[in-house]
Amino acid sequence: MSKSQQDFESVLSDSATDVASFSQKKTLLDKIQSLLHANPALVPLIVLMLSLLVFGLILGEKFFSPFSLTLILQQVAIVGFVGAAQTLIIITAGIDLSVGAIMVLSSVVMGQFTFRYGLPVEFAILCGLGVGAICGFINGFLVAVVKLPPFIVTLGMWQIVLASNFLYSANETIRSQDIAEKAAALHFFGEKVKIGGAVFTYGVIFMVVLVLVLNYILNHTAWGRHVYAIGDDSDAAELSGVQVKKTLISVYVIAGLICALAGWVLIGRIGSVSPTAGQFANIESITAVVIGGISLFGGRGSIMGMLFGALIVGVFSLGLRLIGTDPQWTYMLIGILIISAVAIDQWIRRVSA
Amino acid sequence: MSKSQQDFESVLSDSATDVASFSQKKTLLDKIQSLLHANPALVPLIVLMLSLLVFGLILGEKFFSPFSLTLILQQVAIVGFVGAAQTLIIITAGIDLSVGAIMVLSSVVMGQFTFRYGLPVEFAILCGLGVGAICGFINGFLVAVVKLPPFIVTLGMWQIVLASNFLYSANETIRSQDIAEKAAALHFFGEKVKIGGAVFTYGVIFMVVLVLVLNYILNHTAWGRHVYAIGDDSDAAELSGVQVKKTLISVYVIAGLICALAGWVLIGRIGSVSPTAGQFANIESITAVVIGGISLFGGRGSIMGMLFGALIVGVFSLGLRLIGTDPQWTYMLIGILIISAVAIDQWIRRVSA
Amino acid sequence: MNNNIEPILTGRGLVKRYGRVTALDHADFDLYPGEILAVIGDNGAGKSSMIKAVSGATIPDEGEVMLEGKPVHFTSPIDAREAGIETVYQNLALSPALSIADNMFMGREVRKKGFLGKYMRMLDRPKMEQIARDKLSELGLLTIQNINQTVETLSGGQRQGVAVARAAAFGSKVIILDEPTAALGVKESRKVLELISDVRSRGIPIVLISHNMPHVFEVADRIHIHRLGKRLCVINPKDYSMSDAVAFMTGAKEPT
Amino acid sequence: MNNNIEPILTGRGLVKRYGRVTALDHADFDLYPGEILAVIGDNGAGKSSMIKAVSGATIPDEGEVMLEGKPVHFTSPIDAREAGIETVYQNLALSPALSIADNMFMGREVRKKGFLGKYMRMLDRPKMEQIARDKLSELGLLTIQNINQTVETLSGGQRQGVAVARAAAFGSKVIILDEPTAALGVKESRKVLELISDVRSRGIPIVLISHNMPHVFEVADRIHIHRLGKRLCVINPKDYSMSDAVAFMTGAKEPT
Amino acid sequence: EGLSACLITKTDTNPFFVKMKEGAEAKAKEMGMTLKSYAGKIDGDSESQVAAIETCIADGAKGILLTPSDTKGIVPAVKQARDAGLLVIALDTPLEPIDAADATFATDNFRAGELIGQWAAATLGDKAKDAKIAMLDLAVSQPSVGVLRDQGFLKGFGIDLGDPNKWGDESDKRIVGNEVTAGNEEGGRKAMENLLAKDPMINVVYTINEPAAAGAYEALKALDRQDDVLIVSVDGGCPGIANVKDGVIGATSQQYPLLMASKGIEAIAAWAKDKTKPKNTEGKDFFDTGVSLVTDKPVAGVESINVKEGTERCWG
Ligand SMILES: Nc1ncnc2c1ncn2[C@@H]1O[C@H](COP(=O)(O)OP(=O)(O)OP(=O)(O)O)[C@@H](O)[C@H]1O
Ligand SMILES: Nc1ncnc2c1ncn2[C@@H]1O[C@H](COP(=O)(O)OP(=O)(O)OP(=O)(O)O)[C@@H](O)[C@H]1O
Ligand SMILES: O[C@@H]1[C@H](O)[C@H](O)CO[C@H]1O
Ligand SMILES: [Mg+2]
Ligand SMILES: [Mg+2]
Repeated sequence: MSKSQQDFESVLSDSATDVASFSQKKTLLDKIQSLLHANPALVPLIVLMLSLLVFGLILGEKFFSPFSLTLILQQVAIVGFVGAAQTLIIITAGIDLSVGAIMVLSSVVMGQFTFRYGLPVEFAILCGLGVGAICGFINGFLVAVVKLPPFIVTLGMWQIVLASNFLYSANETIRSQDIAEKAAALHFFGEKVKIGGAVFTYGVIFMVVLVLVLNYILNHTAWGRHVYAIGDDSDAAELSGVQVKKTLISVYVIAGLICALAGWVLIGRIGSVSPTAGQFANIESITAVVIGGISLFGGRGSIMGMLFGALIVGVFSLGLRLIGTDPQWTYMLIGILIISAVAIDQWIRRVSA
Repeated sequence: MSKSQQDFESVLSDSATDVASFSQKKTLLDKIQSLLHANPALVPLIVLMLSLLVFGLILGEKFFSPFSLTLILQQVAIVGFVGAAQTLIIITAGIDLSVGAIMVLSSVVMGQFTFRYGLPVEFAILCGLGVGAICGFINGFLVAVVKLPPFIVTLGMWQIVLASNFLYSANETIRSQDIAEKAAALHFFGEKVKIGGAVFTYGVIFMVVLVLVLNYILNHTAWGRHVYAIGDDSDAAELSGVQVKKTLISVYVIAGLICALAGWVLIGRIGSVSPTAGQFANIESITAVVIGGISLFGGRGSIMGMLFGALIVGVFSLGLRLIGTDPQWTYMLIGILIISAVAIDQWIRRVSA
Repeated sequence: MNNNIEPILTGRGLVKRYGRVTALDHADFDLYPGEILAVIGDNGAGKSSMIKAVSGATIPDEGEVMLEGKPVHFTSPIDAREAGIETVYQNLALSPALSIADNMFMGREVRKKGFLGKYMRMLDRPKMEQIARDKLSELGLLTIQNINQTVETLSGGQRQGVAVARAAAFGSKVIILDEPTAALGVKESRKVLELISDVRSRGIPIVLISHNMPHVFEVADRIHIHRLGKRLCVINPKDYSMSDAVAFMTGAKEPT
Repeated sequence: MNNNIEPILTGRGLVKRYGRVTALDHADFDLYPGEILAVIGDNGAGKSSMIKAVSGATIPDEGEVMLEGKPVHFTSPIDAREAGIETVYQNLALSPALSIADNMFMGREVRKKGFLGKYMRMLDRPKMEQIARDKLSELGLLTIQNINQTVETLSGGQRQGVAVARAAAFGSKVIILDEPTAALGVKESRKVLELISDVRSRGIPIVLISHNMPHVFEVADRIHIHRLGKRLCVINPKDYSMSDAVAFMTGAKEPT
Repeated sequence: EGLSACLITKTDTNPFFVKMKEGAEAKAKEMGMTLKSYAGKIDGDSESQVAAIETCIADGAKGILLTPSDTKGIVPAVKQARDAGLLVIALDTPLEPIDAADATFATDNFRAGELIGQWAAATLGDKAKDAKIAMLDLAVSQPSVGVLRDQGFLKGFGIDLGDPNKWGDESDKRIVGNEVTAGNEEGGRKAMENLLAKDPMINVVYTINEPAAAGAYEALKALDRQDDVLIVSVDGGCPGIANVKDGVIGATSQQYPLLMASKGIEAIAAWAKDKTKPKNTEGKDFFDTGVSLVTDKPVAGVESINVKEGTERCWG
């Protein structure tokens, strides 16, 4: 069907096919930069290793013992769970301020359904997980369908869920002894596996497994790629065939479910069911995500980075505590760490792969 | 210079000049929608009036007294100040989590410089204001020059400033009576003007004046338009001739300064200098901004809206307390209010002016 | 062309309002099998809005869309894609941080065979990359070094190429291109026009929106002229000159 | 033209690297007084990068920019504007939520006379609106009902018009237009070309980047051909055909 | 000789805990022990306290002094420490159950409340029967210290308690309402304002501690009501005693955190030496570090010390 093309185009058949030149000189720094660019979880991993090393040198055996090292894992387990939920949301370019509240409400539901209504503990746990999923669904619905900004939706839900939690629980703590006696399943994630001095709780093991599974899902399934695509540019994703609403809602529901799981793990960790727990879970999870090199603008970063980020904070916290510094110094250091983490990240981004 | 234009263009001289038609039918709802669109502070104002009315009807004189109504103003004064700072930042599409920390550190500096070092109180106040401005400058520098996301910069600064505050103050409170005796200037904003039962503190008056002045600046000066332009699209603003870096830094410095002023007002309000005050100022100010209809994406909204937003929260808090409900219901209601506010805002936006 | 055969894609009485703007004002639309239909019109005439309405990207306020004579109600671009309609939107719709291969297969990923694919839902990366590479080199439009490069590292022209290649690769019934050459250079535009002819020679009808009259008159079988939110007329490029077309679309002349 | 007189704007040995891409590879550039200089080249050739380097929007890694023979070091578009260089960037650079008037005067707002303006720094809204209205109607490009309309409510063509009008209104020494007609319809493109001729007749030189060869050959006095990050050659449109130009810019032929 | 101990407080920002820490540090130094201190981020932050207990175990400390934020919730962590051979002593705030710790060194908080209640009732005399009382409590979660002081005050004032394990369920018309303060000035002022809006004629104010009392005073001052309202409080910190002197607070129950801390350090040293555990006060299930009512307006039938004496014994 070749009708007359404009005559000046006739020469095109001879046109060159080379592309814009690339400058070849690459300094060592350039190489490092592009290596880090290709592996977003590498920086937090390196920082983690370095901080382990430094505290190991300062504190010796006290820190570098199986007990202490696995203690860090235990102390980080909850943040790891909530951080996994937070990571999913942040990859979609959202943010979830309600994670901690959902976690606590779910744990309270698990406890109160067992103790207040005398329901079988397994059923109560299911209800708790259900509550987490429902909270996640409400968040997801408001974000994906009503199209409200995630920050505001979850700011509102944070207050609503937390208030519900206090109203429903009547601020009552369920004591550990009672749980151990009548609803041991609630303590499931607190069970320990000891290997020498190392102590692994089921919660820790499960947290690591969860992160690995999510890492697989995010990188090797269509759903995972869609989550990244939505965070990258949700209009583009929609037009190129991603079911944005469905996927977004599923992300929030899964995040809610993970938070509810975290609530169960929380009971295992602190022993009792306490409606005042988890007040800092949102800030701590965001901190882990940020230090882990995941972009708050969405679409970029690895969930492994979040885990390393959480561990970095755990290492610093335990290390500084063992040294005996004023806890305020720890907070200050974490603040500096947060800012440095993004500054480094920004520098790495400046490379064009 | 008319060389040959392509011949098919010769007909253009006869082309029609009418533009795409506008459908003329406008329902009442449409009209309301566009009215609200043109006046972003109108919705919070209406909500404020309605809530005053409702609580007035329920509680009668107890609520509708000069005393109670001016009490709301007093309770809202600090949030109003910090919210003004927050508004400036949010209009540039930023967010500031460190406002409360800056406020408290500034108030501690004002107090400790007077009492620990025996400096003249006026000088100590200047130092406090300076500290606020410096914190703002650091935020602004990191955001504008190093180009880090405001959320993360201020998340880090929040921790750093708060830790500095506790370390520096050694957690010491300075008593109201000592201040009254030796450094009355610190109480300046606590002075009151009584008109009948109505009690206006200088802090309240100054807060209202500050908001009005900022409203003027934002709407009627070049700097103000630039602040909006940056929030709207900072690359576009840069290319069309706005000094983005300078303006952004100035916004953060001014915000820091306003927070420091808030620290001074805080001393007037609680009487003493306490390093533990203001813990929720960041969330409360963001809440006021959001309920006030200011877009978290930047570039849209009126600072008057923030004031109405703060007052709405104040009215609900006092009203519900007077009714005697559990304080948790207040939190829940505020959560619902936050989500509704943006939902309404979203609806209004849907109109094309 | 062929007025005696059934149109493959039809729009009737399409209306779309944005606030107080009526972007589509009872617009009609017909695409016949095997043809290249050009859509021309002033800026803001409603061309993109019409395309979005027939491809599920927006839901029209009124009116009906029919595919092969049967009414369809697309509620998302996915519905339209599943029905065999591929669209390259004016704003491209690629995800910058994802790779070329990821982008090409977005929403229709290929899973591994067997257990891994079925139960672990694992993507078959090598296969998708292979197909993407084939499609792109078939197209000849690109000298892309690495199929795993992220789209953000491509030039505007290269991105346009990826988008067109994606549509060409997967469109089974209809391909719609909204100003595919607007940002392209002479050489790159030519590649796209060649691609359009290629696709049509495979028997797939194409809708081409363009402001470039020589291009339109070169490739189109029929020209749909859009004005003030509706179809003003459809002309055969053999019967009318470019001047006529421009005169109709700008309102300088009334079609008879 | 006039090779014996001094160029008004000059670039020498401009280099700009983005990560591993070299967008500008020792590029040169000359604009003479009163002329329309067209810049053409493939997608990704580095045209926009060059324009950004001479207008302060990016700072080149190497090389020198001279205005009226004197070296200048623009560190922001503001510097260039103050020196009299106005640029319409490929991505427009308008703030969607602000009004047309606000946008036109962005960064050069007019203040009220007297106390209000001097001490209260109050903007003179009525005056700015008046000027904006005049400029736009002078341009004849727009049928805008309300100068206080926000830019986001305008069609793509109207926005383009606002951007061009802003440059035309304020450019005192040089006006640079990066693909001003890429998204425009036939009618709208024509208006922009007329505007370009108008401006030149006021004696102000213009740089026009475009992929539209007929447009380029219609209005340009000289054509700068950019290829692989540098200036390949400059041709006089009277001496060469469009085919020649296209052949040079795509590498099909070497300039002699 | 290398003995180490831990002090874990609710926060490190409340002067009460700051002084407690200083006291413990001084005592530890005197006895040649090392002391590491930890705290929650805010009152109610139990997770930080759990992490701190774990750190102490990892650190090989001999014992832990703990002011628990969540008195029931932290019990499993305490058990873990005790199982690891550490002596755990609750300071200031008893655990629930109280024997979850090896010992408790605390003020008798109920008694502390009772003293100020009795003083307020006696000071008002006949007017006590139509008093209007504002109750400024600690937190909605009703931690044990807060409940004990609140209920002690009401008992001392002669008001029927309802359930003595929680506040807010009383039906006596004299109580205008309960508001929470978070134990700081800001909360104290707002809580007082809210109650004043409810009933401007309030004339007795119970406060959980002295910072809350200082905030309440500011609210009253704003109405020029500061001179005809009785404020009572608990703590006996130096700023609080100064406030008694200045007439801000009518009477306060002084507690002795430094004593709690130093006794605690001594107990850990003893435990490290030969596994002896501290003994409780006769007739109580904890070691009572004592409480004295401080006021310059003593009333008959309620034992008190004057401000001068109170200042000598104040803690910060
Ligand atoms: N999402 C939207 N919100 C508001 N108005 C819109 C939206 N999309 C389109 N419009 C308006 O609808 C009208 C038709 O726009 P449309 O994009 O369909 O025109 P077009 O013919 O494709 O123009 P162009 O040639 O410039 O692409 C315009 O006035 C435009 O401003
Ligand atoms: N900000 C940037 N970051 C990374 N690479 C860039 C950036 N800007 C331009 N480039 C790269 O520099 C090269 C030249 O781009 P430029 O935009 O100057 O080309 P152009 O000639 O204007 O092309 P077009 O005709 O498509 O507008 C391209 O390879 C482009 O990808
Ligand atoms: O006993 C202490 C102090 O009274 C402090 O002021 C608040 O917390 C309580 O636990
Ligand atoms: Mg269009
Ligand atoms: Mg370009």
